[in-house]
Parts: sequence; structure tokens; C-alpha cells
Amino acid sequence: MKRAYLDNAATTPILPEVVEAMLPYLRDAYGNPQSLHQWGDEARETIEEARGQVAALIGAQTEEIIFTASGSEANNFAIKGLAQAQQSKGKHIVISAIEHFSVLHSARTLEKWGFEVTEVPVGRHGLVDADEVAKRIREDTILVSIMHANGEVGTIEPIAEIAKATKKTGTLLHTDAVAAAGTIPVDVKELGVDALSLAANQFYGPNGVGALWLKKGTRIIPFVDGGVQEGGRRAGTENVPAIVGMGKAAELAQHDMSSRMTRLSRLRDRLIQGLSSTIDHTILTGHPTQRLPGNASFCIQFIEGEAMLMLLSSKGVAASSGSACTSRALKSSHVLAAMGIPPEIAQGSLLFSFGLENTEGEVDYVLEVLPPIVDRLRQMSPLYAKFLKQQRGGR
Amino acid sequence: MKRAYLDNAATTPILPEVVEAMLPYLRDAYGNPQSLHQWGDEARETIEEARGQVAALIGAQTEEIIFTASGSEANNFAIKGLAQAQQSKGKHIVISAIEHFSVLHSARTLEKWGFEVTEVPVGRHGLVDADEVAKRIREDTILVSIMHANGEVGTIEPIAEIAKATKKTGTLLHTDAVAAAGTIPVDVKELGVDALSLAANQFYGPNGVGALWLKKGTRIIPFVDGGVQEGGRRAGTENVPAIVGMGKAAELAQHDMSSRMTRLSRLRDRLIQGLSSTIDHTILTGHPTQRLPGNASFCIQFIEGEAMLMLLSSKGVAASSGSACTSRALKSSHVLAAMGIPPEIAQGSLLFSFGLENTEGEVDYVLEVLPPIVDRLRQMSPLYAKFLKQQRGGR
Amino acid sequence: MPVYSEKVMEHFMNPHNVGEIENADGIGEVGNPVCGDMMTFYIKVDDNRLSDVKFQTFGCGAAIAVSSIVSEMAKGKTLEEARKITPALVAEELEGLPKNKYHCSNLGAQALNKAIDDYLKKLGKEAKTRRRKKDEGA
Amino acid sequence: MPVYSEKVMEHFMNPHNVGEIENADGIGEVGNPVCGDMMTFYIKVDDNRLSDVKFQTFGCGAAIAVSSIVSEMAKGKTLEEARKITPALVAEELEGLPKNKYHCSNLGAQALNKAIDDYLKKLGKEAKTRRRKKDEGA
Ligand SMILES: Cc1ncc(COP(=O)(O)O)c(C=O)c1O
Ligand SMILES: Cc1ncc(COP(=O)(O)O)c(C=O)c1O
Repeated sequence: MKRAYLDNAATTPILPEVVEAMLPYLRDAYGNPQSLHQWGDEARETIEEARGQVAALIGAQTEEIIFTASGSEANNFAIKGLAQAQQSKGKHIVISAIEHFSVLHSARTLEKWGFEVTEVPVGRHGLVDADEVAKRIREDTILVSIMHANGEVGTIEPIAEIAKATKKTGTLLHTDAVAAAGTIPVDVKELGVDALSLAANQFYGPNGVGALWLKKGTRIIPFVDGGVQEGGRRAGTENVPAIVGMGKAAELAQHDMSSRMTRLSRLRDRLIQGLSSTIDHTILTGHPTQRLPGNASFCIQFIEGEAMLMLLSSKGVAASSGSACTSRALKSSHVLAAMGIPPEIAQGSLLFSFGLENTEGEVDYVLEVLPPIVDRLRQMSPLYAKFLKQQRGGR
Repeated sequence: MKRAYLDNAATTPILPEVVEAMLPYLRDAYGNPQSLHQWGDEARETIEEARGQVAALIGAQTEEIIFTASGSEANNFAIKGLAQAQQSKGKHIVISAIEHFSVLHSARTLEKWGFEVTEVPVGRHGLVDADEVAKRIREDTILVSIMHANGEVGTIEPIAEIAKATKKTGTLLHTDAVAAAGTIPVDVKELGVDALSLAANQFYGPNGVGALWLKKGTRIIPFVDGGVQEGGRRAGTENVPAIVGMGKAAELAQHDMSSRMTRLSRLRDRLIQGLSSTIDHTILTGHPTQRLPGNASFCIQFIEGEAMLMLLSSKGVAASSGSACTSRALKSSHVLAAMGIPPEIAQGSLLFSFGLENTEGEVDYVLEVLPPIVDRLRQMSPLYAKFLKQQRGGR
Repeated sequence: MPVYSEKVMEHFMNPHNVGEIENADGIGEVGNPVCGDMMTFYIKVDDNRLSDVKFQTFGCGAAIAVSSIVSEMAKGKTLEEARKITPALVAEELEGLPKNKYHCSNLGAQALNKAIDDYLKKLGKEAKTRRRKKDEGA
Repeated sequence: MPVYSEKVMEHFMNPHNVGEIENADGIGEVGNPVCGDMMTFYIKVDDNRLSDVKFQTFGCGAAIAVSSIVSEMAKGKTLEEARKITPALVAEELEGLPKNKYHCSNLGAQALNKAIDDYLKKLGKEAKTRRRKKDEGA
């Protein structure tokens, strides 16, 4: 059977070069970077090299990178750590309505700790308006966190504009760039932010490693307490192979950025055009142009996402959905809701996310197998039946 | 040059079988366990299998295991999460004076959050007395956390006895078993604890993965907020290869436990005896018998640890030390201090920790190279000169 | 995918009795698309027996499989027997359902019951109408 | 290991001027073992010049290397020149030191200075004694 992995937003495969770079550290070079001997020395030098590679990817200085175990941890660290470090100045933070749960739920935790959180709404394409952010900054606002790109709908946010607003008031700005860094050009200086989260598994590096970039001089309270690793800001034995993998993946991403973007956007556009022209009652979600190169996200009306995923999977195609039934908590995507998409339409959410391994052949394969799947589910759907009746009645 | 890695307490090498088990998940099986397709299914089944292997190692039920990114994270999660979940009942917690920094500093953070922390002192062998713990449990004590074994001095604590004390008052008991689990038999039921931390890099598994075992029904507040991974208790894309590695390492540890213990304690005892008989003014730190099989820790009087490590390293030998000069913060080991070892003696701390790759030949090599190193440093030492003069004067 | 049993997968991949019955004797609609699942059951009753059962479902794999199995279980049963198809029986027949999909088995049984209610209501009305007619004729 | 320069490693592995000078003209002891490092410098002075410098050190690699380089730097210098050996110069001569080891370079310069102080104090005492003797003799 044909197989097409079109779920790179969930996790990207690791590039063979990256695995190769990691292997020695899984095998013979097992030292702990904190140790005072040759094994330790080698491990330490290695992670410092990787730190430089990650810094280079985002135009940062090497010593500003703090490795974490995931994008989620980087976001928890940023939100909780920056808020706690600033709380003598105020207890109000601003986030957008479409943040990843690791930001959103960290903000909820802050609320339990006595902070106040304001959510900025987004437009129907998922865009955060810098003016809307500015309006919500108060005297006691100590932190603004707006994601760089949304992995579910692909929209890229105007971070540099938002930074202008936060600079005026001297408010710290964090951006969750997990879906952006390594995928589109991200430069901390051009963005003008104070803190930025990224994760290797979004750009063909391993799972289990992310980073928080923190502008030099920015105070933060540690999230993982313990030893003195990462300059005393993040405790726990360094995950050397994963860090090496992240470094290598960052280097490759930086080098190949523009060719990758060209490739992925070609695949994305081919799918968007093909799908829109073969399947009726389909909505492209997210911004039509200001979107991640590999993101093709839709709502297919009258049917539900999980059922589509199962039938796609039976054809070897991997995708994802923001429908309620596909989530553990049985809640449909807060991102789609924030964009004003009605819940019954959000149920038909379907996301294809492209990666370096994908081909035009795979796009065409989706365009071949998806329409019959949609037809089949619509044939079963009472909503579709009603719609047809209304239409007939209406004429 | 000969090389001998005798710093397994810092991190153990990964067993080749473990690396082999991980490789497929670094290469082709890159799915995200949360995804609804074949890649995701495979990843999910795999981590559930690993969860079972880790549970089996400590006599737990599969669904009681929550994977984390490190032992430190597991400890942060336990201390902060259990305390927060219980805070309506009281705000007092009890720990020992020799806990790992990830427990100690988590407790410090709790203090900032308005909790009160009491430290139980230890005896000169590093033993925590269950009665001393019992004495410190108050009406408002909601959590006791005493480590299972201390990685620096090797002492194994009487957790089962301590559990009897906490059971009487119905206080939650957490144990940091990072240095114990996978090394000596650890059974959560026999211990009678409510929560237990462990980490793969202490038993020949990879870095970047640990676990918190939480007795069924025990309430905890998540530490890493975000998605619904790990039953909603620990957010972040699962690190599948690392989890697989931890599972495999747990399986091997369980299977080979007693033969490993026999081997390591033989090496340990050979070094302890050899060193004590060839180097004067040497103190064995930790408990003489109730100690980890691979731990041989000493204080060598009149000289300093870092200098010893550097000269050992020049002979290819990797060890560690709790001296002030070897720590980033320039503070000597709080563990040695808590055991009543005077600071100038703690400066001579030297720890050899054995692993499966070590041999008797390596022990003998240490016994060959260490005495001249000690001699040489003592020849330079004003303390030793004074001691000799006093001795001569005294006679 | 959620850990679905083979039976669920079978019924999802090849659901039985999909569709609408024209001039059904009873129709039961439950759920609503806002919550994620919606099922419509159509029944034909002959001699107090479900001679035909069909459904339309908007929802996840479990919802579709549940609809299919409920329609199968119901077909040929008397109304009283059909009333005894409980969510637990549905889940059992499907060889289990993931916890967060239990509500789907509820929906299936509910939709069938609603269709029977609908049939009985109509029957009642008809009976009333007939009685009224009789009364009027009298 | 801490990231030590080659020069530090060289002096640590082969420290110069280790030992005690019997009947030293000046002795300077700084630090204490509780803090982790302790250095004792011994000097021999001829004609206002350090004709010999030796040390004993309890401490880390940096402390030993610092002691060695300070003794080298000092040897042959006049007392005034030797006074100008600052911690910064010591660190420079060692091609840098890790941040958390700067205090070791302080200790080295301090110990040397203390030895010079000690020498001058003794000298002063001797001078006084001599003066006193002269006075007494007068
Ligand atoms: C925008 C964004 N932030 C954070 C995360 C969290 O990453 P992880 O689950 O790997 O911790 C993701 C994951 O896809 C993401 O898309
Ligand atoms: C007893 C104990 N607890 C916790 C830890 C923390 O482990 P990690 O640094 O891998 O997070 C260690 C590490 O050696 C340990 O010995």
C-alpha cells in the first residue's frame, strides 16, 4: 500500500544526517557535561557547539540559548519564569486566543497563582492585530506572549509589529516560535522580542529537545529546579545526543531554509488548489498567504474529522484534525473557534502538513483518495442530507 | 593510554541493546503517539509497552507511570505537584538534609510560595532515622520526601521504615529513587511509598527520560502544562526513542539485577579495601554496608578534589568529587556537610562509581595511579606539611 | 487512531444499513453537530417488529460503528426487545469502546429509542385519529 | 574539567617552585581550607630582590597553577616590582582563567604580598632591635 506521512506538524521525521550526528553520543561518548574528565569535556564542548548552531538559526548569541526537553517546557519556562521574575512590577499578562496549550495552560496556572490574563482575539484568518495587543497593555502588564506561527492553521503572526507596541511600554514580549523556527526565517533581533521558544522536532531534529532563547540580561525564575546546568537556569543532566541532534538540525535548516520553503509551498499550494477544485463546501482555514509553507488546513463541511482520518489512514495517508472527536478532551480546536468558525464546521477540520520527504505524487494521491472518502461520509451524514433537501427546497 | 570510566553516578553508558531498541524510533518510526494514523498507532503502542517495562521494574501498575524528561523533572513534578495538590490540608513539608538539588531547590521554591520546609538531619553515615522523620511530622505536614539512595555517598535509606511513620499520620511519602531504581531492588509496594522518581541514565538507559511513579488515586498538579499527553499529567510530545530506551533498560535491569549487584559490589569492595590500605588518612564516606553496589566514595585528607580529578584524568581515569572547587557555585557538598564532615576534609572528596563496563583491572589501575597522585599533591600541601610537623612535634 | 477493537473497525469501514427510509414509520434524531455527533435512525415496523432499520450519522468512527451495530442488533426484533438494547450491550457487542467514546454508544441506543417513541406517538395519533373518525362517524 | 588554558594545565601538571624555604625571609599564608584554597608563599630576599620564591598550596588546579606562575613571575624581581603583580596580570600570564576561578589569582598575588609584608615587618623589627640595641649601647 502507498503511504504518505502528511502530519509533519505533529512531528517531523529526523533527517538521516541528524541521526548520524547523534549516534556517537548514544554509543561511546556518553559523558556528562558537568563531569571533570575527558568524557565530560567532550560532552561539554559538543553541547556548546550545538548551542552555537541553534543560536545561529535565530540570529542570537550562543550564551542566550537555554536547552529544554521540549517546546512545551520552553513555553512553561518562559510564561511562568518571566511572570514570576517580574511580579513585583505587576501581575497582568496578555496572550492571544490561539496560543498552543503549553502557553494557554501555563497562563491558567498563573491565574491560580494570582495573576490576571487577558486574551487578544484574532481575526477570521487567525491574525493577531498589533493594535489590539497594544490596547490591552496596562500599567501592570509585565508580559505579552504571542505565538510566531500557528501549527494548526498555519497563520504567521506580525511579531515585529507587536514588538513595536511592547517596546513603547517596555513590556516583555515572548513568542512561541515552535512552529516557525527552522521552518521560516526567524531572527530575534528583527523580531524585536525578549524571549522565544523553539523545538527540534519541528525541523527534522529529534524529540525531547527544545530551547528557550532569552535576550541577554532578561531575568527569569528557573522552571526545573536543581543543579547548575544551563548556567543555573535549567536543571537536569543535559541530553547530549538530543542537543547534538538539535544543533545539527538547526544548521541544516538554516542552510536549506529557502529551498525547503519553495518545495513545501509548492506542495501546499498544489493540495490547496486541487482540493478546493475537487471537493465542494470546503473552507481553507488560516491566512490565505501569510501562512507556513507546509500547512494546508481545511474544514470539510457536513462530516467529521476523525472519520476522515481513519479512512485516510486505511489508504496509508497520515493527517490530523482539530475536531472534538479527535481530541482526548472531546473539545474541538480553540483555534478554529477563536477564528469564528462555527463548531459544526470545525468538526470537519482536516490538516495536511508537509515535510521534506513528501512529493507531488503524494499530493496527487491524496487528491485521488480523499474525494471518495468525503463522498462516502457525506452520504452517511444527516447534515448533508438536510443541506441537500434545503437546497432542493430552496430552488 | 588506558581509560577507565568510573563516574557512572554522573551518567551510565547506554547498553548496546538499548541503543538498538531506540534506533528504529530515531529512523523510520517517527510518529507522534497522539496522532490518529498508523505512525501514531505504532508510537503509542511502543510507549505503552515501555511503560509496562518501567512499571515492572518497580512493581507498579503500568498506568501509574508518568514519563518525564529527567530525574530532576520527576522530582520537581513530585515535590511541587503533590504539595500544590494538598495545600488546602496544610503547607508543611519534610525532606532530608541530603536530598538531591532537584528536591532541595524545589522545596526552596515552595518556601517562596508560602510553604514551610523542615529538614531532617542525617547521621554520620548519611542515614535518615525514621523516628527523626516521625518527630517532624505535624498536623499540617502534607508531604515527606526522603531519597532512596544517595548517589554521592551511596547510603541507602530505610524508606520502608519511614513509610510506616508516614502511614500512621496519613502523610504522603515521595522518594527520589533516581540513584536506586534499576540498581538495587525497588518495589513500590514493599516500600509503601506514594510517589517515586527514577531516571534511565542511572541504569544504562538514555539521558533525557525519567519517570514519576504515582500511586493510583494520588492527586497531583501538572508541572509541565499543555497538551493531554501522559493522561493530561505531563504535556509535551512524547520522546518516543528515549522512552523505548528506558523501557528496554528497565527490562534488562530487572532481569540482571542480582548478577549486576554482585559484580559491582565486588569491584567496589576491591577498591575500598585497596585504597584504604594504600593511602593513609582516608575516610570512607557513606554507610559501610548499607550502600549502593557501585559506590566507593572517600575523603582523602590534606588535598583537594579537583586537583585529584585532573591528575586522574591525565591518567585516563574518570571520577568525581564533592569539593567546593569542583562545583560551579564553589560550595562543597551539602551531603558531606550534613554528615558532619568538616569542610577542609570534604575538600578531599573523591567518588568512584562503577558500572557494567568496569573491570578488576581498572580497579587495580586506579590503585596503581592514585597513590602517587595523592603523594604528589600532599607534597605540595601546606596542610600536610603542618600535619607532619605537628605529628613530629607531638611525639 | 483511538484504540478501536476490530469489530469497531469492521463496522466503521463497512457500516450496515446506512441511509434513509422513505416514509419511515419512526424517525429518531439525537445529538447535535455542535457537540460533535449526530445520529438519525429510521425504522419500519411490521407486526410490532422492526422490519427495517437505517441510519444517518455525522460523527467519529465510533459513532458510525455504533450506529451500524445498533441497526444490526435492532433489525428483526420486536419493539419490546429493541427497547432492551442498552449502551452497555452496544459497547459489549462492539468488543469494547475507548472510555471517551462511551457517549457514542449512548447516542446509538437513544436514537433507536427515539425512533420507536416516534413510531408509537404517530401510532397513538393515528389511533386517536381513527377513534376520532369513529366518534365523528358515530 | 573546567575549561583551563594550556598554560594553566602546563603549570598545574608541572608546577615550578613547589616547597618550603627553610629559614625564609618572609612567609605569607592566605586562604583557608574551609573555603577551599590555601597558599603559603616563602621568599628569600637578597639586596631588595626576590632571590628565591617557593610555595605550598592546598587547592584546585587553578590554585596550583596560579601559585606556580606567581612564583615564576616574582623570582628575580625587586620587592617594588613584585608588588606590581596583580591578579589581572596573573590571569593574563595564565592565558585566562574560568570566571569562578578568578579568586585563585587573587590568592596568589595576596600570598606573595603577605610574604613581602612579613619580610618587611621582620626587617622593621630587626631594624628596631638594632636601633634599640644601638640605643641601649649608647
Ligand atoms: C506552536 C506550538 N507551540 C508549542 C508546541 C509544543 O511542542 P511539544 O509538544 O513538542 O512540546 C507545539 C507543538 O506542535 C506548537 O505547534
Ligand atoms: C538521587 C538523585 N536524584 C536526582 C538526580 C537528577 O538526575 P538528572 O540530573 O538526570 O535530572 C540525580 C542525578 O544523579 C540523583 O542522583
